[in-house]
Amino acid sequence: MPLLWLVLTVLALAAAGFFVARQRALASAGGEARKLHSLPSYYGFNAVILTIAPAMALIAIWAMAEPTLIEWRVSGAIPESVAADPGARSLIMADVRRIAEGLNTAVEQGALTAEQARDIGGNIAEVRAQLAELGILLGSDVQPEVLEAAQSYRALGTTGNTALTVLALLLAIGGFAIAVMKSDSDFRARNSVERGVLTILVAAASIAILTTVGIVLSMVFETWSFFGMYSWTEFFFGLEWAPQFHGGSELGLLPLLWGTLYISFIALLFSVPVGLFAAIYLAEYAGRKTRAIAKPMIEILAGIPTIVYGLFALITVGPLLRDYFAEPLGFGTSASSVMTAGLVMGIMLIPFVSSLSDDIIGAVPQSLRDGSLGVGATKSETIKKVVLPAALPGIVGAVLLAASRAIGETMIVVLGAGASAQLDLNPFEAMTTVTVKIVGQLTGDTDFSSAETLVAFALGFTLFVITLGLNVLALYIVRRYREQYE
Amino acid sequence: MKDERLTERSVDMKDIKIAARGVQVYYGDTHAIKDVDVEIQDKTVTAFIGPSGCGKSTFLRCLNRMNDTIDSARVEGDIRLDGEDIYDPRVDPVQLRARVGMVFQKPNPFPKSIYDNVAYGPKIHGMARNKADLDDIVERALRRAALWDEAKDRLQAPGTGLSGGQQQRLCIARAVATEPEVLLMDEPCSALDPIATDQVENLIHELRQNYSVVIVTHSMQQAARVSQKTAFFHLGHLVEYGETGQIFTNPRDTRTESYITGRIG
Amino acid sequence: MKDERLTERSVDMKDIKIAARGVQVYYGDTHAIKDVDVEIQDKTVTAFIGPSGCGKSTFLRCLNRMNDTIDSARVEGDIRLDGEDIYDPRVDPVQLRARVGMVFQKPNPFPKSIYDNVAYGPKIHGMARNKADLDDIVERALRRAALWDEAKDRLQAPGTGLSGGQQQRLCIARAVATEPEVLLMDEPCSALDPIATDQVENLIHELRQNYSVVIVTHSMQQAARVSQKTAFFHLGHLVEYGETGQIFTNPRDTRTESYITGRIG
Amino acid sequence: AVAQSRENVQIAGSSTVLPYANIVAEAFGENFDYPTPVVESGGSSAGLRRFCEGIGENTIDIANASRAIRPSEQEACAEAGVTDIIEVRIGYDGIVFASDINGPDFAFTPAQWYNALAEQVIRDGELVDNPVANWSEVDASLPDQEILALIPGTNHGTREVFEENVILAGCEESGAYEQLVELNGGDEDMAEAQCMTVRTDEAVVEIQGDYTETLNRLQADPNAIGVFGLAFYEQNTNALKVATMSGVTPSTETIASGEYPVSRPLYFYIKGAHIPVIPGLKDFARFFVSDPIAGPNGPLAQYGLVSDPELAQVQQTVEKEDSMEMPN
Amino acid sequence: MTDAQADGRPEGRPANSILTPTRRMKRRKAAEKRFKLYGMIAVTVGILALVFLLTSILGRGLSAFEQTMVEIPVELPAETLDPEGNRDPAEMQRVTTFSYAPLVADALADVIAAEAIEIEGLEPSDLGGFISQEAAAQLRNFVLANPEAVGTTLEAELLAGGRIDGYMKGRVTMETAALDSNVSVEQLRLADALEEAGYLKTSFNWDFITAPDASDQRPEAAGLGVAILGSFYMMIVVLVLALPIGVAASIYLEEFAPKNRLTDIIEVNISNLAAVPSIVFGILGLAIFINFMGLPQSAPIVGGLVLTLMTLPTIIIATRAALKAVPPSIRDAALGVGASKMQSVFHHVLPLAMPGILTGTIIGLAQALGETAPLLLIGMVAFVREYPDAPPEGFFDPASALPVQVYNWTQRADPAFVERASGAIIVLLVFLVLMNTVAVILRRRLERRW
Ligand SMILES: Nc1ncnc2c1ncn2[C@@H]1O[C@H](COP(=O)(O)OP(=O)(O)OP(=O)(O)O)[C@@H](O)[C@H]1O
Ligand SMILES: Nc1ncnc2c1ncn2[C@@H]1O[C@H](COP(=O)(O)OP(=O)(O)OP(=O)(O)O)[C@@H](O)[C@H]1O
Ligand SMILES: [Mg+2]
Ligand SMILES: [Mg+2]
Ligand SMILES: O=P([O-])([O-])[O-]
Repeated sequence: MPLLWLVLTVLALAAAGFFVARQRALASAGGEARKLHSLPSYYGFNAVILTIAPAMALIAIWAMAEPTLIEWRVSGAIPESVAADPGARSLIMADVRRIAEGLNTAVEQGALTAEQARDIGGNIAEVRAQLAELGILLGSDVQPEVLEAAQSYRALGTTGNTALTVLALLLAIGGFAIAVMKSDSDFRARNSVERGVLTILVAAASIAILTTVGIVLSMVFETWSFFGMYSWTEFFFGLEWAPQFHGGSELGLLPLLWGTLYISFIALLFSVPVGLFAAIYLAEYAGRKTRAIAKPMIEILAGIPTIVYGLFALITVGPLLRDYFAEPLGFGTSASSVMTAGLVMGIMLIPFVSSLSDDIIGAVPQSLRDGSLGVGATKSETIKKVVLPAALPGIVGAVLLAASRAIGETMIVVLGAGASAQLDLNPFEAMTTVTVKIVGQLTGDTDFSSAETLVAFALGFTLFVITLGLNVLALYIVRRYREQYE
Repeated sequence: MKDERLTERSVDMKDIKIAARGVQVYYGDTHAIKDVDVEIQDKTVTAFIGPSGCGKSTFLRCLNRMNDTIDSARVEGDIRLDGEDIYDPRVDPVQLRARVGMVFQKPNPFPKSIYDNVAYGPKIHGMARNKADLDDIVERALRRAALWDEAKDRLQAPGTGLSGGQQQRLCIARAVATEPEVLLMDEPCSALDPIATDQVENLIHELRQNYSVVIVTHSMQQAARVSQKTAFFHLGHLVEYGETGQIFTNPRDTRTESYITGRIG
Repeated sequence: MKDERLTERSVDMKDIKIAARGVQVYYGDTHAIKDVDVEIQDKTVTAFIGPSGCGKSTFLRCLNRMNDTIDSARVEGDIRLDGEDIYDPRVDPVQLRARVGMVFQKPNPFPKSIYDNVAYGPKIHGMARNKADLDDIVERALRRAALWDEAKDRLQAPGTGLSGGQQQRLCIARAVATEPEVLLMDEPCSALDPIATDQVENLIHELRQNYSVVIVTHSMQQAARVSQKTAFFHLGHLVEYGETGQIFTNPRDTRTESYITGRIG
Repeated sequence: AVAQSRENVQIAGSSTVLPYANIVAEAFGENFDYPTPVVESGGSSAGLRRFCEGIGENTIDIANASRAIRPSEQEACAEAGVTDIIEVRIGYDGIVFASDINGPDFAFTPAQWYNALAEQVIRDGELVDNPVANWSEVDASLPDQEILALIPGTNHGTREVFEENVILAGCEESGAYEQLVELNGGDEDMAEAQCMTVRTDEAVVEIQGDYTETLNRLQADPNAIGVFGLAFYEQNTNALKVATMSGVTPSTETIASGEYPVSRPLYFYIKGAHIPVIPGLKDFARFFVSDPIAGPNGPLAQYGLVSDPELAQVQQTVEKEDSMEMPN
Repeated sequence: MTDAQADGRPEGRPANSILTPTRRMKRRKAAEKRFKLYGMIAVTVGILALVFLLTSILGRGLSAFEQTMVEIPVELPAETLDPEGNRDPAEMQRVTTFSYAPLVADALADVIAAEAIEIEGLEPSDLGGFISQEAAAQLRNFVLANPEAVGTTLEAELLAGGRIDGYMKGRVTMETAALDSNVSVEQLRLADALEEAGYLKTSFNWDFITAPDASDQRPEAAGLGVAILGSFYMMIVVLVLALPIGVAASIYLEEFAPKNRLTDIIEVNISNLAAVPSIVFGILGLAIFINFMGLPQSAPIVGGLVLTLMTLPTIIIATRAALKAVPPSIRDAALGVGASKMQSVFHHVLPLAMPGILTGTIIGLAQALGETAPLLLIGMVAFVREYPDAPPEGFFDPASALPVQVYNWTQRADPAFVERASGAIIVLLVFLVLMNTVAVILRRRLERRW
């Protein structure tokens, strides 16, 4: 049965299960919902879960495992003479797969009958042409062994599909039956459904973990090979960043890291007070109308493409800061500077701080404000001493989000702060960040297997570890200073 | 109505701390307080009694403009503290509330330490020159609110981790720590055992020497014990206001009588 | 200690609904309930009395495992409902709480309409077949909690916009709407006027016909009026437990006597 | 796995080649039945990286590059099964030096650039930090203008050409190279490296982004001199003034003839294994290098590509699908 | 009333009047005013920044919504367009756009002759550049669709060249043209003359919104059709996946997860994901979705998945903060009437946390909508001219995205693309506002104080 039909059948079974189980449960209690352990619909949902979950799990696992298994079987059968080494074998397997899929498509589209497809081995030379006509990609001319393998691949696939259909339907029917049988007044359907929901919640939470694992995995090998080419001491403690095309590059992390921290710091120095004050104003002072307009407006700032901010930094803010601050104060003549990028990035980050904080401040119970106002505190005192501490976890979350965004930003830094890696205290000096260099080295022209490109992965990995440290710190702060209201 | 005027006049000899005339309060469209006139004397304990939902808390909150914080609430009429209109645009409600303190019906400790809860007001008003001063103030306030013994070993523990009655006393301590001229107490003893109640009543007596206290209570006994004047509210109206003794022994309005004798609620 | 055991023995003839043995509760390091044994009878009103902060609420919250929600709280000992250990890992606290309802010390209505506040429990327990059913249940609960007259015209208004006493009655209505077998009431009348109190006490009497009720109160009179059994707590100990009449007329422990006569708090 | 057969040619790589590839793709889509190829940008290196991920539908067919593929990259390709690679050189990209249109004229020599931008220069037989801050200090013939060079960042292929064809050439031309070799005791590599080390102070701004950034920076600071691709300059002649190099004005003709010294070849690479199976792939390649397109009068040249003088040979390569030799 | 007032007033003035602030009060009041002022300033700064950015975008980009067209009769000679003369589309297809291009120049020359326009120094080669190269393709498509039109004269509405268009919009002037190697002063004069004669007109540029991208030589033909579809598809994927997954994950972590080391690690991990540069998500997407799972390149499904992963931390952080802010007493109330933990969360806590969740969604989607870097590695930063199909197949077809179009256009050499890029930003912002409207309205309705 085609996968889609299989899935639809299972779903239909589940829908039936819902009503049957619900009905049975109600009947067992003589139609008195109160006598049931759980609400009737929980029995229904329980049946839905029991019907769907195992069958779908099987289908999913099957879908992932089957190709590997078949591949392993088929590739084992390819003679040594055709595929000498594992590399060649995998290439050939790619062909086998494509031919098999191609033949299947041909049958589906009616270009070939099932028998023709099975017997196609006879005219090998034509196979390729025929498949190409159907838009199936083949890398090299079809060898008889390969075609044979492809046929066995198809055969295995068909057998597998039948097995899957039978098994999945059995599971679905089994689940259905169990659920319906269990549906009587004593059965704890709600607990069962909630366990199911909890599983979903856990699965959702683990996606975040899997993402982390994925990120680590997708960088760790390249990072490893980078450290095979470049000494880690020089990377971590090097004070120079100067990649070269001809080797002899200096790939020191410190100037980049310094730039990252410096620019992010300035961006936060601007956006956190502005954002926080905006949030406070919107949540505590502004009228409902003002708030309803101002809040979404400020949120637009988060959606303006960063290139616009970058150009704003380059064309407007940079020269302004240079002419009115840096030059008169003797801080140098660079239009690109940490300050420029920091300020402009700060503008972009305002809504990250303001909107989230505004919601959290709004959620602090009114009774706390009353308590403070009642002893004669002014509104601002109330906010500073009572409301903000109570809203701390949310505010820290908002600031973290802003900081994260600052660390990950490229365009504004490139256009606002320049691209030269420097270690300097002067905020009117051009600097750059780790992220900029990650993007630069990844999209540049250096040999992609050289240290100069691979350093991007090492940078990404290092940044990952460093931000992890900062987050641990933030968690600690929240735990330490959180004031939990009732 | 006539007799109310009479009652009022009879108390005119003492200083009048708060004078309310024609006060109306609306919550959106609901008319919660209907044309209430009342005069609260200085150095006197005034009790507000009346069935649940009659508007006692609402009226109490008018006296220090706590109703300002409720969006839907609208207050009309004239309320004067020492002759000054507290709803005058020039009045800063903050300064008003510093002079007219409040204990809320639902205990609402800050999610801070017990110490900080009490020290909060004095700190804001600059009442302590130094830490030792502040410690003194906190201790005195907690003692007056009869919480010191239970709290002294856990001053740094959060106020929200106290029992219901302890929280109530903490809120009393918080309010008296700022030494307001008028203290509005909304059922301050509702969660207290008789002994603690007694101690709080003593505190009220003590406060009366210098300040005026308005207390909302459901206990007639308590009203009789602590107050000199009693106001009886019913369905948003001030039905009767007068000397406590007179109200309890010889009410002029039948509704008052019914309430006191337990016939209407 | 000895006499407590005796007291218990004397009541063994009636069905025992909840039996607690050697209950200890800790909040972090604080030992809030110290080795309490108590047996709560079916179809009986049991009053918990004791000075503020003695552990009444804490113990009450053990009986339907509401302490589970306080991170720092740790409960030890054995509590049985109809002979089943409620702290058994196999026990579903949800089911337990459906059978053992609770009115909290601080009124905590949902920020929803009055109707929804009351209807919530019946809805999740499948008590109503249809809307009309539900309306009936809500009306009945509000009537029993003496709130119907005040609330009937504003069922869709938010429960948080009620007066303190009204909120308290709303929470009572919410609790009785689900018809629990045991109802734990933590100072259910603290914000109520005498009439409303009377109505709630009537409700308690009525509930006693079929269920058992545990009530925390600071009013000796109330305890005497409504309860058949009284437990006196002091500093985390259960000092004395017995027939209400006996406790109030002839307490065995001097602390009980002192408290009842108003000498310790 | 989702099995869907891909119909369009998929191209990725150099942002320098991108506009040419776009132009060809568009014309190809207009004139053939095949769907218009998808052309991604992202840089030569990223393009080749994707190219070398393997063969199959979910890999690209063509990688654009503004430099030749490196042997190590070819190895990586081969490891992933991409052995059959056809290299197609489409022409040259001239690199010009341009300044604000309202500024003075510049006529440069490589030696002047070397003297202006070298990190360290020889003064009195010793290596010192480059002291010059004004073009007139470099050479009296140059205008009196602060040195502010907007040069491509170190991740950019143009930078490599700039360093080799301008800075290193200037170093040799000015005689500094020999002196450096001497100073370094005959170490030529060292001398070369020293030649090509560009200063990092305020006189130099490295451009990480693209030419648009350079253009914007030029407008923000009139003293600046930018390093551009010829095509980019051609589209902005109303805002830019181009400098001569060793007396030669850059143009497609002077570059094609080799007179103008700073240019680099542009390529694309075809995955041989995909030719028979991706519809239109070969036609596209053929179309790309055909005379009406890539010839000296075609749209590519019009846009600024320096047409390959050996175009006929390139056409042959495409026609015969001649694969590159594998490096050993 | 006045009576009572007189009576009620105590004899001496009170120690401190509430009408006259004490010195300390003045100070506190000043502090209060300052505090409020800071708030106002902060909001103003935000709004001013927005207004400034918007005006600069609008100023540069609005003109992209107008387009200059040339309306001239074009002869479609049979000898060039259908040399065999049997109107067989297959044969006619062999005639490329290169053969159509001269027709356009000829048509223009005819008009000049007919109108007796005389412009000194106008070269024949100037005529070719006057009209967009797109015109040849337009004509060819028309002819292939209507083979019978060959041999007739077509009243064609053709795109004017980019620089001519710029001249009509004031971007190009006689002065710049004099320096510009791509346009001549004579061409501009011709434009003036043609406009006077009514051949040149400017109209609303629907093509900008519907047409696909065009190559670097045809800024006047470049449109956002494919990009809008691509962004739309991606946002559907993001919304459908990120919001439920993010909320579910937050609920688990905040309400159900045992509080232990492991959940601490998870918590830190998620905040940390927010700090991962977006391009790294591109690396991840390439590795997992394309290389491992075999999904196609340049496809909105992959883009959507990558952006989902990128947006998740934002939504999770916002949602968790909002869940944390719901007072525990509400949970207690629900548990007290016998609701399960799950019910208390879904019935009470979640609705109350909704405003915060929506804020997270708004910000997360804004970020996702404007992001280019991760798309770079999965092939979506691309020149795509074919429209993706309708969903669900369309999710797997190549497409570009609005920020990608902005990014690409800002990199192009022809200054006409600056206008297009700004126009694309306007479209992107409109898209953003439309997308957020529901969330904003919903949030406003759900906001509730307790
Ligand atoms: N969440 C908590 N964390 C720490 N300590 C607590 C917490 N809740 C209560 N306590 C302490 O435990 C003791 C018993 O508290 P409990 O609330 O049970 O008192 P109670 O008898 O109900 O008093 P009241 O009549 O005032 O409500 C008190 O000392 C109180 O301070
Ligand atoms: N925020 C509010 N919004 C709308 N109506 C309100 C609000 N607060 C109180 N009310 C209504 O106003 C009336 C008076 O309420 P108030 O709180 O003053 O009563 P109360 O006398 O204090 O009662 P209790 O003794 O129960 O506390 C009641 O009917 C109440 O429902
Ligand atoms: Mg009240
Ligand atoms: Mg209690
Ligand atoms: O993008 P490039 O590789 O041409 O610099």
